Amino acid sequence: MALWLIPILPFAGFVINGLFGRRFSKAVVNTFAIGSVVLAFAWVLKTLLGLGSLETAVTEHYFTWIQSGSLNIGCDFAVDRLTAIMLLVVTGIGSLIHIYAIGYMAHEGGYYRFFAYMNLFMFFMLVLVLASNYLLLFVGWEGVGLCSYLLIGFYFDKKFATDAGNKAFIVNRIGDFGFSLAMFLIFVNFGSLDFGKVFRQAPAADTGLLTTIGLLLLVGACGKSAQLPLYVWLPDAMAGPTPVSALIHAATMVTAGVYMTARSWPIFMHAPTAMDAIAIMGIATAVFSATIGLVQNDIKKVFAYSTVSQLGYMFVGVGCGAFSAGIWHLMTHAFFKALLFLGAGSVIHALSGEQDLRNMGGLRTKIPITCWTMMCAAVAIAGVPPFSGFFSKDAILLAAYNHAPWMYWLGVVTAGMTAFYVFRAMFLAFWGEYRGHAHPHESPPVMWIPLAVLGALSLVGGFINIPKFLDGFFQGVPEVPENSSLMIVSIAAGLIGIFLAWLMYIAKPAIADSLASSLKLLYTTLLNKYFVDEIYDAAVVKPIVGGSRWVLWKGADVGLIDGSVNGAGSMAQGAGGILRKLQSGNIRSYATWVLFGSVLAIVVLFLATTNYWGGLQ
Amino acid sequence: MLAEVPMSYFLTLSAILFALGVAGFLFRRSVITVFMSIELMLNAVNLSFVTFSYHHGGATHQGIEGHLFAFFVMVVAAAEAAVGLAIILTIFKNRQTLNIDDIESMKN
Amino acid sequence: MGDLTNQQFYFLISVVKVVVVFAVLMTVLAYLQWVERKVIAHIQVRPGPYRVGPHGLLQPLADVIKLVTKEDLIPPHVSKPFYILAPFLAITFSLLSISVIPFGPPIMVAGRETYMQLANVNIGVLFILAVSSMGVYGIALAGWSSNNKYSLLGGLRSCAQMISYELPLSLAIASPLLISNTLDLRKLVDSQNGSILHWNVLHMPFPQIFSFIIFLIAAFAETNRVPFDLPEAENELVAGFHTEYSSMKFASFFMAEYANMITVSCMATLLFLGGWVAPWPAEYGSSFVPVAIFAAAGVIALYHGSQAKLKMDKLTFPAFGVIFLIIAAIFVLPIVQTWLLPLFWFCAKVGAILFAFIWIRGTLPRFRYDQLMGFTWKFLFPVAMLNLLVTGLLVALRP
Amino acid sequence: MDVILFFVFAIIAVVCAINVVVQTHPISSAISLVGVMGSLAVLYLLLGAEFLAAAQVIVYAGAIMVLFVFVIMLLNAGTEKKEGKSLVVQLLGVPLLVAFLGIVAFFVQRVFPTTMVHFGGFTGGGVHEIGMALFGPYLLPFEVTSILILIAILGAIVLARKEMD
Repeated sequence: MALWLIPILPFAGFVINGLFGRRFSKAVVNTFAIGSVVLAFAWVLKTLLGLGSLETAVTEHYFTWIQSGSLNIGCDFAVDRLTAIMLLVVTGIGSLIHIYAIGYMAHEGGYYRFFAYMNLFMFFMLVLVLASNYLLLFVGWEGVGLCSYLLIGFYFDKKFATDAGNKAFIVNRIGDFGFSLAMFLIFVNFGSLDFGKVFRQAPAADTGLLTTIGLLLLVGACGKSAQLPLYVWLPDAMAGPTPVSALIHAATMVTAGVYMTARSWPIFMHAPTAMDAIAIMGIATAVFSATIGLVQNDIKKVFAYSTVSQLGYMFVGVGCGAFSAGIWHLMTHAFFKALLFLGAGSVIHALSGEQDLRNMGGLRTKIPITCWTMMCAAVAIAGVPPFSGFFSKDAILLAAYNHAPWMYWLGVVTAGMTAFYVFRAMFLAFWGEYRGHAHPHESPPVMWIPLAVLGALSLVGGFINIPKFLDGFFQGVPEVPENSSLMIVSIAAGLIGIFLAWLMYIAKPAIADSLASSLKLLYTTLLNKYFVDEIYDAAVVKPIVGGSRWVLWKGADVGLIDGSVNGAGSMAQGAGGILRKLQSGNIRSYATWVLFGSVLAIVVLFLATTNYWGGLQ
Repeated sequence: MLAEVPMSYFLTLSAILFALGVAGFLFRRSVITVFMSIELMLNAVNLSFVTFSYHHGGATHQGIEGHLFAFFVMVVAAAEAAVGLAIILTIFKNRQTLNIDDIESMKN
Repeated sequence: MGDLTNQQFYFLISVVKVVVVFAVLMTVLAYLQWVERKVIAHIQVRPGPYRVGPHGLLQPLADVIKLVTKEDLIPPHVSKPFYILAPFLAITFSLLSISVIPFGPPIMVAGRETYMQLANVNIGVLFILAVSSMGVYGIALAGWSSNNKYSLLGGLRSCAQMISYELPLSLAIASPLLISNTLDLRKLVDSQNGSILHWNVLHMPFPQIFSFIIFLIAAFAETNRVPFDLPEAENELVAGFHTEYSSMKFASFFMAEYANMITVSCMATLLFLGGWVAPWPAEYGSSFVPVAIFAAAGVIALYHGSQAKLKMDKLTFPAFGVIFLIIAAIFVLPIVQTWLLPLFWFCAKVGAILFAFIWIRGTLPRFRYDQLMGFTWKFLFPVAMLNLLVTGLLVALRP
Repeated sequence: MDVILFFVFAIIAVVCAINVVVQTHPISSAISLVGVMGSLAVLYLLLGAEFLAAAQVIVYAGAIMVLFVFVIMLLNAGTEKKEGKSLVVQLLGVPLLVAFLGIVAFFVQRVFPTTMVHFGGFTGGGVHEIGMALFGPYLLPFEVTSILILIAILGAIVLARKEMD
């Protein structure tokens, strides 16, 4: 079933655009870039339909990649139900975003370069998803990290873009470090990195080992999916063009962490402490980033923090054993978050680059299509009942309640906060009078058609019943009883959030400012993102940079190594200088030295031969 | 007691002469005097040679090596004096000086 | 003499010997001067000194008095210490070698046997060689210390000459030693005992005639005698190294020269002419030879005395005639003969060689300096080496 | 008797040696060196080395020193100038010398045997024994030194020849 064709198509697009893009016109670049992704999507549909029910994984082996001693890594792809979902999400959303990007990137520089990177990203994401052993997954994992770096730093002439790119790459690397340690442990203990072999031996391994592996995998997931300790790169990643944010930082790459934890569910099932750690980390991230999102003024920053928060939700789902709920939320989140970002993109496009909510307002009448499509997404994310967000979030909250009731109440509060900041952004941007001084114009059809499609999907998404689809896949998962009362509470929370947003930004705009001024301290800390960046900078970056400069570079390298090498040289030279003076040409000084030598020799010989000093020999 | 001289007297005398030779060698500035103090040193050494041959020889005659050594030292000293003085002549012809400090073309 | 302990007898006898030898040597030195002047004069058909005393016999005494009483001035430009040291060195080293030379066989004095020799050193030859090599310093210092060009050049030349001729001298000495196989002068003479045939000059394995001649030539050079007396030749270098010297120091140089001459001729007699050994053994009447000679001398003197034209000669010649006869009579006495005969033969041979010195001085012209140096290095030294080689070979081959 | 003889000539030797070092004029130091050699010759006799004593006087005093005097006369070497140039010598020379003397004296007193020397004690030093030894077991060194002297003579001639012609 030619699974290899799925990643190769975008790769082909990348190669062609990358090498010859400069000489192609925009149209030709489009055909190759968009064509390859859409073809990949079509091919995914064809293969999935062809494979039928996919009860068991279908694997294809192409060549043995590494063969050294007991290590045997084959380059082989596998498709099962989980992969199917991910393939559909990645290629589907990917092609929509590529189409949208045509319009958005129309008058930006480096057109072919953008699409080449996007195609490369698709290739790596597909490899990641299709991989059937940890190392190939890790290749995809690193590849997407690289592409995110390239795409964030797309506007390479702007310093904050390149800095953001660096930040993203380095933080990801820290995560990858944990991931590779986990892989080492797996290989050492299970003798192979293949999913099948590892998961078959997992139940037999002792829980301590599994816990460590789980925690290390968690670190990797944290780095990639921007969870609490390593989330700092995501808000800065907004420096990249908006389609990038949509594709990479909303729909696909950030979900890789969730997919990886879901993929290795047998390890986590037998490591309860690791499961709890995931859940706690998830809920903490959700609450934390939601609070920051409340006060952000940049529209993209609001959605970035919302993504971090929603990912927290997904990890809560995974942590509480509801893997299918997590995946479900992943899919629905991909729909409405991509829509929100693309909408924000068209707003920015309309206002020709303006991103600050305080300079927007009253765009409802000027760009109606963007407004209403974004409203679909807002409603979905807020958890209003019939829409997709409600179903997946509710499933997760139920599982959380079943797992740990306090987690459920936190989740509900976060849901309320989510609803509040999304609608705050919506009301600030589209309601009231226009505060900016650009003259907004509606975005072209190539941009709002994908918005419309995504809008439809985010409305209908809830009815694609992923848990039923995956219930055979995750064995041994705790059963979650239906509980309508909890559902009513979460709906209420969402509605309250919407009402508050309406109250503060449409009914009485003054309330927002008075509230901000009264809770001065809280407002400023939230605005400055709890000063996390500054703390990291002071606690980690400065010492490392300083340490490496003063201690490693100046101290060790220059001082010790260079010092000793040059020292030896100068010592020899010094000695040479002294000895040179000995050759003074003055015969009598030679004589003196001869005498000195002879006296010395006599003394030494005497001391050596007789035991005058009590036995020298 | 009067008829006998302990050997160490001879050795001390030889040491004193040698030391004087070394002093002359170090402190004198004329080449010829330096050369002469070398001869003095050689004589001192000869004396100690003969003294030791006396010590080893005693009544029997096999202690002759000391004398032979001294004899060869003398021969070599003669050869050395001949060549040395020839060199001094040539130095004087080229440099018109006998002061040892002026002859320092071998400086580094 | 009473029963003197050995120690005291030895001491006394050596004092007596020293006094006797010194007195004899000094008078011989003086009268050698006289003999030389008389012989040279007669060679050049002139009478020689005859004013001071009969036939100038008192002339040496007069010279001595003159030299002693002359003012002993020291020129200012001279480096004083060495100027004074030089003559002293010259005279001491030349007189020193006399002490080792034996004049006769061991004789019985006061019941104990003693040698007619000042110091019985068993390496006599080496001693004499050593002392003669030291003689150079006197001349070198004299030449250098008088600070004028002529004396410096004279000193240099004579040094070079003496050093160069020392080599053939020592080689010439070495070959007879091979034959007599000893360094002790007395044993040397004993080895030549017997008749003239046993003298080293004619000793059988290889007659040492060549080395005798080489020895004499080298001896002439050593003592700066005529053919080789360039350094103090009057017309060349204004008396060479002793130009600046006057009176007593000048006299000492002269004495040194004559003492050297005597030493060398004694060495020649001891080494080659068999010392005090009579030409033919005593039983064949060698002991009568001296009696005959003196008796003849006495008769001739008396005859001249009677024929003399000068009034003075009428008186002196008979006196000398009588003295000679007395001496002849003494020789006849047997008790004296034991030491007098050997002494006579020894003095006769030494006298002959001295006469040869003087004779050659009268006849041969002077060598030029480069001829002189060339002669020794290119001719004399190789011949001496050859002679030594041949003697060594023959001595080794002898059964 | 020997002791008196020894001390007389030892003192002469030491005084002459000091004279060699102290005298400014080369000739005076040369003559005092001859004095040293003469007194050493006597000491050799005391130690029974007759041949060596004679050789010392003939070879050393008689030939080598004459060469020295010769050269001094030829070069007309004057008294030395007093300006010393080498600092090392002044600084290191004296203490080193004292150290050297101290060490040797220490050796002589402590380490070496104390046999007594009297005049007739050693009869092996005569010409006969030396001759037999030289042409017996030590023939090779004898020949080698003869060649050495030949080389020295040639060297001296070559070096000095330019001077002569």
